[in-house]
Amino acid sequence: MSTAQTVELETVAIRFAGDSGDGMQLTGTQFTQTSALLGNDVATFPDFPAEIRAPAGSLAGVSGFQLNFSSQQIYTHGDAPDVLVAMNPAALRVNIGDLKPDGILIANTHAFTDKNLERAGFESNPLEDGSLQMFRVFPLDITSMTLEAISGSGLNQRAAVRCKNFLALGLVYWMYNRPLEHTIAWIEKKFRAKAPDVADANLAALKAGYHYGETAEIFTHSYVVPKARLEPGRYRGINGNEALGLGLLAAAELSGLELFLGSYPITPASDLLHFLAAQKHLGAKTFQAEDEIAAVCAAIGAAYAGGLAVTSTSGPGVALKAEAIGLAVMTELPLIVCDIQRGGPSTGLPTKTEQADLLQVLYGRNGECPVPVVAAATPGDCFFVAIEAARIALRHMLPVVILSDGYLANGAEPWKIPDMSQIPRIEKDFHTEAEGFQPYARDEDLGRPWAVPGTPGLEHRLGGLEKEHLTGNVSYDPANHQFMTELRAAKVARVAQHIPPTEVFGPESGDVLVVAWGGTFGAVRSAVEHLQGKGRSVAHVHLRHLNPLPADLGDILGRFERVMVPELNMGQLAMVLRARYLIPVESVCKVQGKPFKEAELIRALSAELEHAR
Amino acid sequence: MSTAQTVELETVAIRFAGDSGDGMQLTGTQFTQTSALLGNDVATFPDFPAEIRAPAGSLAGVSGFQLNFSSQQIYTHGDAPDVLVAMNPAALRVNIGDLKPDGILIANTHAFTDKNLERAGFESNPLEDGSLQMFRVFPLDITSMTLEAISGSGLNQRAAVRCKNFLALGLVYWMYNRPLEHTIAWIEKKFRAKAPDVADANLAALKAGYHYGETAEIFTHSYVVPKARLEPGRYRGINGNEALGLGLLAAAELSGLELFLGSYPITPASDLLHFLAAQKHLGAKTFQAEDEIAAVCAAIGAAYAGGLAVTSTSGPGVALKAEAIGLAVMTELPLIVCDIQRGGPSTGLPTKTEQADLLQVLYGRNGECPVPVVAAATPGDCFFVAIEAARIALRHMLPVVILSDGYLANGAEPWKIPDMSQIPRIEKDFHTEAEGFQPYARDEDLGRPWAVPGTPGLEHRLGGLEKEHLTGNVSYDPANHQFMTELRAAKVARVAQHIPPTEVFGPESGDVLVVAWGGTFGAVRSAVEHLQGKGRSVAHVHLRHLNPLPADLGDILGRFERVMVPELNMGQLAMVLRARYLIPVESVCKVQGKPFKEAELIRALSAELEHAR
Amino acid sequence: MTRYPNLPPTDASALSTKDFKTDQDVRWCPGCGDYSILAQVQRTLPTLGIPKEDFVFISGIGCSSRFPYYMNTYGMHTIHGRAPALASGIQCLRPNLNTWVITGDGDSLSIGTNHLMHALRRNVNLKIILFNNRIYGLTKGQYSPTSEVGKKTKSTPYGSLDHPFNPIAVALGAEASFVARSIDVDARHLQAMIKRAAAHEGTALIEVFQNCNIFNDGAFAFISDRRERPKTSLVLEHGKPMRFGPKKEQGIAVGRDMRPKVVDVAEHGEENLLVHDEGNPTIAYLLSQLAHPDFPTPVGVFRSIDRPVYDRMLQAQVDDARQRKPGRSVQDLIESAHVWDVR
Amino acid sequence: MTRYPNLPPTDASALSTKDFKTDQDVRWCPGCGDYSILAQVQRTLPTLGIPKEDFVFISGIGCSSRFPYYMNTYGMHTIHGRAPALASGIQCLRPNLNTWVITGDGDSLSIGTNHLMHALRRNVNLKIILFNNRIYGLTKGQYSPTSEVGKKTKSTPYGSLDHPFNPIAVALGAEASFVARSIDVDARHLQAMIKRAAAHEGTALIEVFQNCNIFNDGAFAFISDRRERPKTSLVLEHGKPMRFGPKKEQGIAVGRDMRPKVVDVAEHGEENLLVHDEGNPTIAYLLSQLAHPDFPTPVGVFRSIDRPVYDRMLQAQVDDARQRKPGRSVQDLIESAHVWDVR
Ligand SMILES: Cc1ncc(C[n+]2csc(CCOP(=O)(O)OP(=O)(O)O)c2C)c(N)n1
Ligand SMILES: Cc1ncc(C[n+]2csc(CCOP(=O)(O)OP(=O)(O)O)c2C)c(N)n1
Ligand code: SF4
Ligand code: SF4
Ligand SMILES: [Mg+2]
Ligand SMILES: [Mg+2]
Repeated sequence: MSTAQTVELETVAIRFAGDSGDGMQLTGTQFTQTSALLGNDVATFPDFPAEIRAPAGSLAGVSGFQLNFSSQQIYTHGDAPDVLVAMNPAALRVNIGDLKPDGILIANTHAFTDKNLERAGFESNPLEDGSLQMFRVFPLDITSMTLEAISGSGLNQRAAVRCKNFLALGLVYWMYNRPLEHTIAWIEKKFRAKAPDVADANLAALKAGYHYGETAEIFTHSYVVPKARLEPGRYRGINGNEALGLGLLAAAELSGLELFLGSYPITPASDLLHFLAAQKHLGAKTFQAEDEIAAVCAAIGAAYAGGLAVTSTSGPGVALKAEAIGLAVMTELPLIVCDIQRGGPSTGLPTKTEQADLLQVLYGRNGECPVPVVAAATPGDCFFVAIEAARIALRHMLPVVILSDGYLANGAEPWKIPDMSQIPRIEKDFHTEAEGFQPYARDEDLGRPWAVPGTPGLEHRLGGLEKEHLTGNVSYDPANHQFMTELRAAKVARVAQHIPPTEVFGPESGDVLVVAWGGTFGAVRSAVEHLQGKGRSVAHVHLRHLNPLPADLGDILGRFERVMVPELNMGQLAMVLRARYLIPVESVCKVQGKPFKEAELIRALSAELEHAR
Repeated sequence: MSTAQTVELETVAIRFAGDSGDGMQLTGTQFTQTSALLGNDVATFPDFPAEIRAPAGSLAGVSGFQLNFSSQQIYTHGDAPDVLVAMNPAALRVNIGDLKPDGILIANTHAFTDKNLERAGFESNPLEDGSLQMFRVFPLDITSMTLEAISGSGLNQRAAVRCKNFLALGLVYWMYNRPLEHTIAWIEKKFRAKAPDVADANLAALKAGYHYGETAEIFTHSYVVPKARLEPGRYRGINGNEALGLGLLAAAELSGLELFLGSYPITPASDLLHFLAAQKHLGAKTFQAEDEIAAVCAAIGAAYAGGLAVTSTSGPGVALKAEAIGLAVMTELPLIVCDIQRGGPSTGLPTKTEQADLLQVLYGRNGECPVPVVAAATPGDCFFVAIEAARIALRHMLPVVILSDGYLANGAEPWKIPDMSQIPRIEKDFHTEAEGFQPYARDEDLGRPWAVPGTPGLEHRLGGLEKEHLTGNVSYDPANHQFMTELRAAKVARVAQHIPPTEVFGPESGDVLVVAWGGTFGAVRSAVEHLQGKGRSVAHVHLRHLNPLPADLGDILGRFERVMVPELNMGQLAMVLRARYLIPVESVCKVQGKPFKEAELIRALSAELEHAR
Repeated sequence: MTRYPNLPPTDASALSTKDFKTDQDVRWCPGCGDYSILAQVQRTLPTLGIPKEDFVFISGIGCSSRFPYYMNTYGMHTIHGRAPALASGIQCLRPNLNTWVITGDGDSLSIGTNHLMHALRRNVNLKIILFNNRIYGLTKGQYSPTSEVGKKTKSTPYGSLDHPFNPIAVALGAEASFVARSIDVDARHLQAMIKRAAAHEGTALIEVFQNCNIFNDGAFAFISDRRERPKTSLVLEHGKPMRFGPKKEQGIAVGRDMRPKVVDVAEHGEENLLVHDEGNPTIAYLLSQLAHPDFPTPVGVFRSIDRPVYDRMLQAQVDDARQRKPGRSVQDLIESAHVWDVR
Repeated sequence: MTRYPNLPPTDASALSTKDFKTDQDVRWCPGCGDYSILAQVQRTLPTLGIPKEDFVFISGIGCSSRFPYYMNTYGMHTIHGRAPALASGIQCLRPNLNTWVITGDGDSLSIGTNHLMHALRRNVNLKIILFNNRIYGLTKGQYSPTSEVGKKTKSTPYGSLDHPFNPIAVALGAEASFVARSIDVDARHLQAMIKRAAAHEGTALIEVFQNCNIFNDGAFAFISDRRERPKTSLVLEHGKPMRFGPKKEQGIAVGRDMRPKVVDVAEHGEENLLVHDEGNPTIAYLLSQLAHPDFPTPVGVFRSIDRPVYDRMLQAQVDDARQRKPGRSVQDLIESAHVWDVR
């Protein structure tokens, strides 16, 4: 039995890092699931390399997965890891800067060859040259330990070496007193039937890692992180793209419509296409178009034909779809446009996250062409935002943009499973009455009738030229153009009537209000909670609706001395708020392809609180 | 000899209106040129039908041409015409609403057949039912008069009828005491060689019209409009698209670069392509691409290769070019994007004018992707704006957007011919020095070296992925991304250092400042002058630079009690100013596919001046 | 809420030409070839036995693309070049509809080539009528991708330089399942082609030579002139030897060098002529290369083959998947992941 | 300011493979077919007698499109699908440059088909290498427009439905002047094709079968395997009868029905085989339809003809116009309108 002392911790962040081929995403996911099962709150952040397979050992090929688990409610994957597992020198080099001072570094010495050190740009071996002395370093030959543990498994050398991530996982499981059951079950399910030798080898490696921790006496402490007080219920893990896909399917079910997705692959939106392409048994039709323009046009066609029409992409694709979105605005057809933002401009940083498409989706079309915009706050929230977007699109008959981002799309969190029967249905009937039919008549939400092909007697023509009020005929009449332009704006504004009162997290008035949107939710909420805990007068409003803004927002802003807007862009929401409310707004901007750290925000907020004095 | 009395007038507006085939554009142009030659200041507004050839006599087929001529400096084509020439009932119906009370209506009775009246939606003949009594109506059978005048010309009936516009022109020439020489010379030049019979017939019609006025005694007055005190010099007429084309050619000459235009036809931008396509003898290369995306991409290629690269389009085309403009931002290549705005959204009102692309060109791209934006104020100003855009693009190495609009593009004005030798050259050397070459090094304007293919030793690769500072290599480094994002913003901001002090027309401080941009210049300036003439405290700033804004603008705004921004959109510049300066800005918005009328602005401004009290 | 308004279909047998006319003024130039094409479509649709409400006409932008406004069916005048993509979405969602695409040579072969080609290769059940007038009409006379080399237009005052697209060859490049050509003024032939296209399962493309009398008058005079036509056109008939001329006295033969030549039938022997085979891709391509003045210009069906239809297959995948996992709900899918309970 | 930096050209004869390598790490997956294509290009360029500074490599987006980073020439990694358009701009401005386009099957045949086709019809002087791996590599494994029907990929878990594009047929649809095919691992053949393309005046397209060992491993195993190749490939040689097989014992013949068939040479007689003619469009299209397993898959030059070159003609128009109106300035043009004086 281990002689290590057991210490209780509240929150721990671990980062697994290695070559793309080292299985770090898998390792992190296993640790995450085990911790969630134990009742911790968990948040994760996978960080893929931009290349498919960069050369082994290269800096470009480093793949990382960070997870944060806690006995408290947590909102982010953690700023700086407490533990870094580095499978090679490149992984060490890329990640060591983030490790907490005095943090634990577990390094696979086997990979610290001269060649790998050189590839990673080290002049000497950092494990030996004393450069890591602010950390608790545990150099272990994980590769050799693995080979030894599974010798006789019958696997060839290459396959055997690939088990080393399970050895590392086993070791970290021991360190944090996690049970092996979940991972054992996973290995059994995944490999037993297809490759029993692989199953055995992985199990052996996993257990060897665990036992090594227990017996080797090199770790003086092990840790426990008690379960969190999560809301009771049934949970699953979910990432943003899955949640978005499920939300779209849910909206189709709630509205009784067929789901149609027109899409063209692009990072980080492709997984939504992949997910929905696999749900044909739920009636989802997916269409991988020849490009983004065809994708959105096919979706508009499906909307005309009576489907719940969706198109998904990232920033460059949104740019290409702009003209066609204008057509949907003019023809007043319900359409959902999902923009999973990535680092820009141009091709930019395709695998990294950013929030710099807000102004593009608000204003990036010719002419006066407003559309509602909603943004998801967390991975699981994507589900609800999808339903909300569908509700708006169908209620008011117009295209709606959903903003997500690379961080949400790939980040996972435990998600309390919603009960579909509790979610209000989405009501939008097809128009069938030929008597008095006018394609551009209005209901109370300024929506127009949805008369789909195949309906006898409702034959009518739509198009991109300005439409005459009521008849929908082409009209060059000046007054009609003014009227219809204002009407299209009014439709969007009308959405605000259905937005629930804005939730202010913290005091209803005070020194500083932080207004944020999208995937920064976790970091902002943590920072605000932290400062509230220190008695500071700070509150947080997280906007789901970016257009129109909630009707009560102006009032709320007015109740605080200062307003701070943190964004992963150069101040886009800030600009919208300044223009709308004429209040000085302090921007906190970051464009590094990475989410905010809690500490960065605490620093910025503290400064702002100083000013508010 | 005529017994009509001669009355002196300061300013007169005449509108010629008829079927698309009636030659109204030609008629208007002739009157314009004759008036300009006489020394009047002139401004014009052609209003084409959306269809190529709508059915004869239909409302959709009405073509109009309004010109305003004056002994004073004028800025617009005039709000309401003093004279309307209506060649058929449809032309009457479409235009009569604009005619000044007590204005002169000349109607071609020959075309007021039952069928034409019905086509135009008249239940009875307005020339007879008393509905036009607030006007001075002159019903004339212009067609028959023409046929009579040229009988024996040998022309067939159809060709003969087509001469009727010259008869109308001759009559109006007489009314305003204009000489026939210019038009006679034009007819001679145009038809004598190719079709002498047509030349003779047109001359006969023209003179018949003139003599009819002189002898028929139905007009009790004729009018003179003395010459204006225009700045002395040599003049020509020019419309916005011609001026833009000439400006681009001038920029090429001033910079010593080859001009390359990649374009795809679209109303109202096509004429720029047509114009430059005809200037091959000046070295201009034009490329009619397969679509707008190919057009801008070809231009980016030409920029890389060392050309003065231009792409031209209207709003829907700008939407399509957005992604590629981002590439030019990332690769930092000089590119000029001309957006000749039209009525939107979507296909909208393609032949009408609007200013609703400002936010699109500012923000309509993925990621943080700023570009400088300049706008022309008058048709002739397009020339200077083109040179300014080229200067900015080459100095800072980035794409620049030029905003024009349908009103400027087709509107003509007398233009004092500039002296090319007085315009400063545009200096941007190709980089040739291999020693120490870094593709992303910076000069004082934050421009990078322009090293074009074919230069020995400077081989380098560009691309849309984030670039490393100095080397230009691909970089996923977070800090570099932040740095480069800020640098690209700083480049655009740097343009402001070269913007001359903003001209304030009127008092340096006071009650109301009108801030406007683009093609509304004439109407705004007239309205402001009018109110200044009445002693009101109002000034006008017309912005050429929309991004970055002039450095002194904030100060100027601060010196006025109120700021009013008239725009042919729903308040786009207003939103930018509000966000930037946090001042309440009063928008005057019009989206009717038409320019502002002076009277509309005077009304709005007067109300604003009331508030300023 | 009904899934679709499943109302009983109207009576298709009672339809006549006028049922397909709208109250909108037709706004093409007097004399434009578009009128005839509109008339032939309006005459043909009532003969197809399809209820009026199932027709959808989708167009891009151009003179020709105003077509849907004049058809009293469902329809949309979309954006430049994208009609095949938008129509694909309609047809994929609801394969029971009868979707037609109306497009011009600029719309479909300049900005829209990509969408046209992908619709053709996928074989979505669309009937595409391409109005080829070899000019941009709506934007007032620039050369188009089908304009001949050296053409002087507003945008090419020095003469155009681009080798033109051959719409038939382009379609064969996409291995289209149905490709035909007709002429605006040949009402009978055009109606026959429209019927053939309507009967085809999958994407059917008809190129129609269309006169733009304003900007490119007479571009097809060599073949649209009734007197010239027998000499200048080769009417394709499946299974028949290729003959043409006022008395069918001439024919097309192919030598060992695989090059076509014009021969005298009497001399050469009818049995030695090339026999048209709508199923043979090589013949179709060879025919696409025949053109006035060296050869008669073929009209008729170049190629017609059976290929699985995209929208039908997509529907089948969905139906099949549903049958395999019947009664599944979104709730089931949500819970199909690894779940755990927090108490 | 010089118009262009007219510096003396560097010595083309002194170039070697290593001159074309950059200091950037090559970031394709180990084993990717792209490595070989890169190597063959780097080996071939020094043999062309062209100064290094005149080469420009333009790519779109995709794994293959990272190519320019590894070429020590001028180059640009542009945006998805648009490389032919951007390259056309370069070449039109400066026809003396030597511009290559590197593209993938998704880049050039999905989002970029339109630009590819228009470059081909215009015959801009571009050399296009299309890396066909029948998959989207960079975005991690969705099916592409050249993927076979029924392919299960991330985006088609139920199997893809679309009839694939045949890149050779697509190019022939555009009536391209030069169309060839080669195989990533056949270094010698690929080099020969690169040389032929480089020597061609106008747009030259080479389709290269390229293995993506991560997402579509073995897609071309039938022909890339050295032992299989003699049986499964038909090496095209201009003017030669079409023979293949380990001992060239089989051949391709065409019947009167214009359908190709595989024949035994001994039996059928070599003189009755189809003779390859790079100038014959019908033969090229017929060859495009031959494919494994029913036929040997042709490699080599399908078509090569002389057609006027767009960028040269454009330059000639400019030179000509300049010569006709020598010495004109912008001032002249401004004043060439109707002018008047105000005093
Ligand atoms: C995005 C976009 N680009 C350009 C245009 C302008 N435009 C409208 S129709 C057209 C070409 C029309 O030619 P064609 O398709 O041959 O139709 P036709 O008018 O000859 O029937 C163009 C360039 C547009 N409406 N939208
Ligand atoms: C506008 C845009 N849409 C989508 C993408 C995403 N994307 C990048 S490469 C690619 C396809 C790559 O496939 P292919 O051209 O065959 O190249 P390969 O990676 O197989 O070499 C896609 C869809 C993008 N970068 N830009
Ligand atoms: S411009 Fe030509 S194509 Fe267009 S409507 Fe007129 S005649 Fe027809
Ligand atoms: S994913 Fe495929 S195509 Fe891309 S680099 Fe890897 S092996 Fe090559
Ligand atoms: Mg056309
Ligand atoms: Mg590929």
